[in-house]
Amino acid sequence: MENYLYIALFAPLLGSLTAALFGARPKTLFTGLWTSGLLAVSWISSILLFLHVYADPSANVVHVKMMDWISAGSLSIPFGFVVDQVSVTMMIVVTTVSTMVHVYAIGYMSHDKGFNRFFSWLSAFVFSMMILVMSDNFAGLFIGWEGVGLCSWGLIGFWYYKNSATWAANEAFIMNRIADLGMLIGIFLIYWNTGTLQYDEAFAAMPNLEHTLLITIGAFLFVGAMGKSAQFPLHTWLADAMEGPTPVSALIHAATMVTAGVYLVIRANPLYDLIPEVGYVIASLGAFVAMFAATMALVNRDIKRVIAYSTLSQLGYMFVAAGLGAYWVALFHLMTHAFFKALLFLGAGNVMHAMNDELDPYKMGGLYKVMKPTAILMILASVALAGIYPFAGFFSKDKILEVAFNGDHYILWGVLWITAGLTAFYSFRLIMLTFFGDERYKKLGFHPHEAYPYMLWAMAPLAVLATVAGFFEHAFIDFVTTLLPSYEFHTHHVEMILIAVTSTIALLGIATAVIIYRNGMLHPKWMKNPLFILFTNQYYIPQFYDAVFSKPYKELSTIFWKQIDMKVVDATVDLIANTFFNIGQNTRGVQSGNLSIMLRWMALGVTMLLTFGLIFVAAATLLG
Amino acid sequence: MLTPIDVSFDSLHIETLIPMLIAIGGALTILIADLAKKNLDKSLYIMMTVVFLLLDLGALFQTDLNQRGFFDVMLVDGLAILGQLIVILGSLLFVILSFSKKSFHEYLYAEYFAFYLFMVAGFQFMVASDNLILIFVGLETSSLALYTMIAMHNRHTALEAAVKYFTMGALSAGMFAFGSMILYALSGSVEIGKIAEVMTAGGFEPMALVIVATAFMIGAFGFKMALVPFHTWVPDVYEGSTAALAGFMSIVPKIAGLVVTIRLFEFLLQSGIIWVEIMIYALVVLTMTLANIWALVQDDVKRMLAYSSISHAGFVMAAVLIGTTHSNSALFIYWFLFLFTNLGAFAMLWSSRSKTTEGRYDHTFEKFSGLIKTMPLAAFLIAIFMLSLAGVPPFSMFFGKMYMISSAVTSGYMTLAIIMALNSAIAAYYYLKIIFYMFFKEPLVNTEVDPMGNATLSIKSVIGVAAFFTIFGIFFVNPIMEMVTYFVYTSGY
Amino acid sequence: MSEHILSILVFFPLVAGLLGILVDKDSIRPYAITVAGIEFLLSLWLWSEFDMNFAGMQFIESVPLIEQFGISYTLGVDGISLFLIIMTTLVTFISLGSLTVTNRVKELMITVLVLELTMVGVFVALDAILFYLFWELSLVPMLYIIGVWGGPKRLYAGIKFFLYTFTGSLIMLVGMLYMAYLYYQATGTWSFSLLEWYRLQLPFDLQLWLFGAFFLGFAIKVPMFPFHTWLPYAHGQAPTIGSVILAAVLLKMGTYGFVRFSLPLFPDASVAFMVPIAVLSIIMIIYTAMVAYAQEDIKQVVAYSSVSHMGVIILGTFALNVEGITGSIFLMISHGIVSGALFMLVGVIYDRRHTKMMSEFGGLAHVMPRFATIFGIMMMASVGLPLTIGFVGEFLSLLGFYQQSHMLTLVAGTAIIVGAIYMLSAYKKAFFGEVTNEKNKNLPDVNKVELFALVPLTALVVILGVYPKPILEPVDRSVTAMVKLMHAKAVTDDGKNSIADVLVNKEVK
Amino acid sequence: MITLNHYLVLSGLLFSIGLVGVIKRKNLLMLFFATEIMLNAVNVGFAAISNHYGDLSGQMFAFFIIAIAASEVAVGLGLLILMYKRKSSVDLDVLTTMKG
Repeated sequence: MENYLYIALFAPLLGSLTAALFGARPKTLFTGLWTSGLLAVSWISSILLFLHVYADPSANVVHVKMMDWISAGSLSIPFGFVVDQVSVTMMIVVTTVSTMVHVYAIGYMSHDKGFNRFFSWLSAFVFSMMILVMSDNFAGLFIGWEGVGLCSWGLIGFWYYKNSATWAANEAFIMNRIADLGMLIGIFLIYWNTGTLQYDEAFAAMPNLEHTLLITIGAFLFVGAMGKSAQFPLHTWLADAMEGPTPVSALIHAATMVTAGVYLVIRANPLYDLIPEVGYVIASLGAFVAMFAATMALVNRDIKRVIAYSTLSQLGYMFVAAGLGAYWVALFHLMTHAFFKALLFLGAGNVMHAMNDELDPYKMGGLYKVMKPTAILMILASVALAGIYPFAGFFSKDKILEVAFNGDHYILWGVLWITAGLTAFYSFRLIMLTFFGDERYKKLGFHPHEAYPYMLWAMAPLAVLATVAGFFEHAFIDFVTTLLPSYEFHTHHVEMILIAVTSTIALLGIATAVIIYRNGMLHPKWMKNPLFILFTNQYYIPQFYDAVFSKPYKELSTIFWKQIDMKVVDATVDLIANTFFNIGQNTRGVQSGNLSIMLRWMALGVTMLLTFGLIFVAAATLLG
Repeated sequence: MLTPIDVSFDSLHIETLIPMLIAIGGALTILIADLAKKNLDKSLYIMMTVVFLLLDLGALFQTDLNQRGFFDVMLVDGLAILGQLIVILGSLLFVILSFSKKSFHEYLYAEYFAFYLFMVAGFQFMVASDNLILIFVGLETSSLALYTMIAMHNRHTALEAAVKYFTMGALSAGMFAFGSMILYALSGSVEIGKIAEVMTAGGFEPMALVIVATAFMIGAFGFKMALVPFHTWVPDVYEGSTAALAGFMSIVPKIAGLVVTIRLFEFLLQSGIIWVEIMIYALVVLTMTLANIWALVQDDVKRMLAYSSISHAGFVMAAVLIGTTHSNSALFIYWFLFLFTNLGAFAMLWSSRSKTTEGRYDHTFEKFSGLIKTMPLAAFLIAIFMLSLAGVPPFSMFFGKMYMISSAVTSGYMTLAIIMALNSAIAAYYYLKIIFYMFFKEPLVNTEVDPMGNATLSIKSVIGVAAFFTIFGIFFVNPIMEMVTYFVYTSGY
Repeated sequence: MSEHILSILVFFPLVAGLLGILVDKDSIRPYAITVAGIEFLLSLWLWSEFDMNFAGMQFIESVPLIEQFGISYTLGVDGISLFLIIMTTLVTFISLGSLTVTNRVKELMITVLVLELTMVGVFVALDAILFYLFWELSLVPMLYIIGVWGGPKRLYAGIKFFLYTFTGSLIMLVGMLYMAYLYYQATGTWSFSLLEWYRLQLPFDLQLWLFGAFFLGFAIKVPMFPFHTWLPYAHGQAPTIGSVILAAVLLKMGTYGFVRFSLPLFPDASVAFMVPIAVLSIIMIIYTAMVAYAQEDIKQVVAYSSVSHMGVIILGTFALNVEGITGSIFLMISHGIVSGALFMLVGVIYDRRHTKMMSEFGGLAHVMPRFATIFGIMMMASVGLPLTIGFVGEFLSLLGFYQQSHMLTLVAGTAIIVGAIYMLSAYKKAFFGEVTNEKNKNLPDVNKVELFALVPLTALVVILGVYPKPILEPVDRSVTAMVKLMHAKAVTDDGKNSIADVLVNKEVK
Repeated sequence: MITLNHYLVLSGLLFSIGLVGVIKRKNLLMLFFATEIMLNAVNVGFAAISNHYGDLSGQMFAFFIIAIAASEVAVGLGLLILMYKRKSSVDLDVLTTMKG
């Protein structure tokens, strides 16, 4: 089994490196196929591993130590990998989605100069993601953590000649770094208090630590999670990250990387079980973000950004579940969401292609006619997202609401409930604007066309999963709860009611969307609405960050350089040096060259000596 | 009433006089030779001087340690030996520089070399006696000879230098005489040893007079060793005289002065009159620092070196202040190493001396710009000597500085040690200045300065010797250190 | 033969360099490169001969120089210095190999070889005065490199570099002499031998003073804020090879000095000064990082970035525990490689365009993809991305210091943020965007010679990032021994507590 | 009755006069005179003291001083003449080419 593990892990790396060799060359289809193929291999071995673990979850956990990495003093970090219920689930999610995305991308990127570079980066990302989920210690996790950060930097800024793209890339990287600092501190705390970074040993040691310490650890780790999962206030980068090619958005910024934060919380469940109060904070933040993001999604005029916000809000859902201790629910939603959200993004990709990279749905409409399959796939995904029975989203999302209710956190439940409505609304707003209503694109002279069939075929499996994944719920529970704490529901009596309520609001949302956007765009008068303006400007947060952090930082830096470093620190040094020199210049006249002056100096010298002597004697006699 | 004293010859220990007598004899021989046949070539005189100095050196090695002689006015202790050693060695090496390619006025006269030997004898007397009379005689003999030699370099600057030096010398002689008079009045003796005994017995009373005497003595020797503010003659005299002679003056007269100073101030510093210590401390610091600062702004290398040698003198004067065996040994080690480095530096200047100078200076910095292009070896040699003066290891001077500072540290003069260190840092600037000109600037165009124009084989070989000891000094420090420490220790300082 | 390996290692470059004077100036290049290569091989040989399981000094040679005063020619190497030596020889070799200077090549090559003597000497010297000797002597060739092949303001830069460091080290010399005197008082014999000094247990107040004296010498060399201002000038004016060696090796002398002298000699003082120094290094980290962010000249960005990284190294050193110190030493090596490479990369574009202004560039990723890739890797190593060489040291240093102070580490940790900021923005300015400047339209990508220099370094950056063990292990062993010594020597309770005894530390686990 | 102190005071006074002369005089010749006065002041002192102690070395010193003074004058006058030949003046202020 170990070999499968290594195959699953290193196949993507191999692909990435091979593609990198061709990096600078013009497009060679080979790289696309090769990387996709290797990912398929990785996917298969993940499946095999899954089956292996599934066979006997308690016994068959694969745990290998490849080699030592860092060891200094009492610290020793190996490259260790563990394939247990959680990581194998993640592996399957990651490999599945990424394989599909790779195949899809072969078509999507076919006309791009950086074709090979793209696949190199993309596979590199998968590799980092695999490390992230498979590592058996925090340091290894951190490797993946930074690795995915790097790859997302490279992929967001893939079109490096676009200023906006590179800007977004840097923003993403730096924001993640801010969070990573928190993560790093968390790791330090764990090391100095438990003496190890291995999950099992560390978690084993934690119950003996005092509570406040645990809280700090949990908090710092979560800061790390917030960065990767783009939780408020570190959320702005995700929307901007849409500058990257759409497959990237699908894979990284919807399905996998952004869920790393959730994965961390799930992975660290023994820790968070000990500190429910932190969990509650996480849940509340999650709920807030869910709603907060949804509101922005309501009005945005950029397909991808809408989907990005929806991702954000779904992540909020996951955090609610994870925070409230329903780890398997979180994981479950993570999985289902990965499928339908990836699907949604890929669909959006098709639309973009059709509209040659036009993103504003207000310029589309009625595309259903020209690109039926895409439309169907996207509708399917949106339904799943909206959480309509029997689609995947329904099962996972309902569970989350139920958890919130079950924990007597009615406010959270309420927030999530409303958000469910909003979700349904914005997803169908998108559908309506894009595929139905009058064909506004005609006037703008677009000639949309459907994407290559194999791209659609690549989407198909996701579509299937998005549809049926929900039905595996119980199998899933049984499987993962052998590792994760099982979560007791005592709300069976109201279960049905809850479901009904939720579904209703979802349907309502859909209905409103359909009605409002039935024929064409939103009525202009709505756009005067202050709320609308607030939402469209993303609550003015980006502007705020720019004004409060970016600009001052730059100005301060310049001041430090020009004023402090040059005019104070350095000037002082020069001043000291020049003082001596100037003293010399001004006093060299002492050497007047006139003999009698010189003689006087001598006489003066002796006289001074004598005077001092006199004073001394006087002093000596007076003082005795 | 006075009773006649009868003296047995062998109680005179005449052998203590032999080295000086050789020198004097040499001088006379040269004069006679000159009488016998006019305008013989200078090479003859130079070689005669060399020979006699060698004899002198040999005789020095014959004298055995710690004995008095010649009515007990001679005192051949460790300091005397070391002092004479440096004096003779220095004179020996510097006289060879007279083999200049260009002919200079003074070398045409036999008297020049006769004076040279008389001067050496004078210095030897200075260091080899603790009798104020003899010291005075030696001092004046040497000084008067020196004045004349400077004047013989037939230029108005030379004359000016001589007059200045002479007049101030006369003043300092007066001071010395007055100082010793008061010491005599206090102790009834003119032998430093006895003076020390008597005064220590009398508890240095009356303090006022002691202080006055000390003040005048500081004045006198401050002049000799060029401590600020008695230093004013140095830059002018160096500038006025040839590089060869200037280099000589930076080494030999100073060591003579230093030895006497050690003898004289050793007990005064022990006197318990803090005033003495404070004053010398102040002088040391002033001398080191101010001289350095003035050296920063010089436009002429020789003049710069003049100031630098002042600050070096201040540096070693610290040893006198500290007054331990460690420090006194450090003083001599320092001076041994300084002898070779400075010899090299001035010899390089001397080799670049041209007969006529446009403007005031012989050795402007510009003259050396781009030397690395025209004469790499010369440039590197100068650079090495300068770095050594700056105290950059592994060049010899570093170890002198190091041992000196360590002597300060070991006797608790922390501040002084730090000041010394910082001064070395300041000094580095002006030593680097010439290096910068030589290596980093472009050569002057349409100028016929020939940096080795005045050098002959013998001068070059002297430079070679200097360079050798400067570069590989590290290997000679240990023997020198052992010898010096032995001598200083046995003579009880 | 192998018992004199260190002497050979030290003096081979000098001798060969001086012989190089006889070589014709057109064919000096291969000669010098060969010499440097042999030197590098020698250092590898040293590594192969080195006993990994022995923590103490190895290959000790000792010849008395000035017996009277206890100065001896004593060389020795342990885990701490071993890799600094190898790094030195490697960097010298590579920078010589990729030399692009054309005027007065012969002088330059010989100067660099002489410089190599001093650099290796500093790392192997076990006698304080010998150490000081090499330490000071290293200034001269460096000054020469800056002064002859430097930019327009080279004289100013050179004099500043020389005098500043010279002053600092003179104070250090006073400290050394006092240290020797204390040893003399204790034992009645003079000695400057480091191993002898290690046996000395000093009273607290003396430690403070001596630490101060040594601190000045090292801090200026490192350079620590606020003594750092000579560095931008030196880098700004020095030719590429000068900057490479300066950043890669000369700065490490300072940090090495801290590890070799300050810590084991004055454990309590190190504890006492820990917080102030940590604060200084935090200022270095953040402040200089911000200054770097403000730069318009890409070489200055790299220059300031080294100051910022040195801050992390100092922090790790003063963690005073095995993790931190090991980390800082590893970081010295990694920073040597990375900053060296970065300066070479800057040199590459400078050779092509004769400007270092970022505003002149932009879109280079388009015209020079290979170059951009290598630069990117180095940049990522410099911002400390895991699996690159930069991460290991930074991680360990911060981890180590966290034991001493949580808050300070939290602040210092911003290094990973601010570092990313200036590096990424610089990279964006130079490499991303459209190719606006006509002159950049058809710049040639990196050529063979440059690849010769850059590829090995890039390889090292990754290999050692993935598998640092071969270096970490011996370093760790020697550092452990050193920390034990420090704990044993500490006289104050504060010292005893802050320098955890290693064994105790192990039991925690 | 004239005691030793009177002699010392006298010698002190003479010396100071000499010193003042050295400082004030611009004429080289006068300068030499001044130095001579100083030396002779010392001689007076030495003679008196040696008499007071009944010890000859003081007087010996005095003799030596006289001898040295003579030779000094010889050299001094030589320089003086040389100077007058060149500068046709014996005023100190003409000797200021070297300064700084």
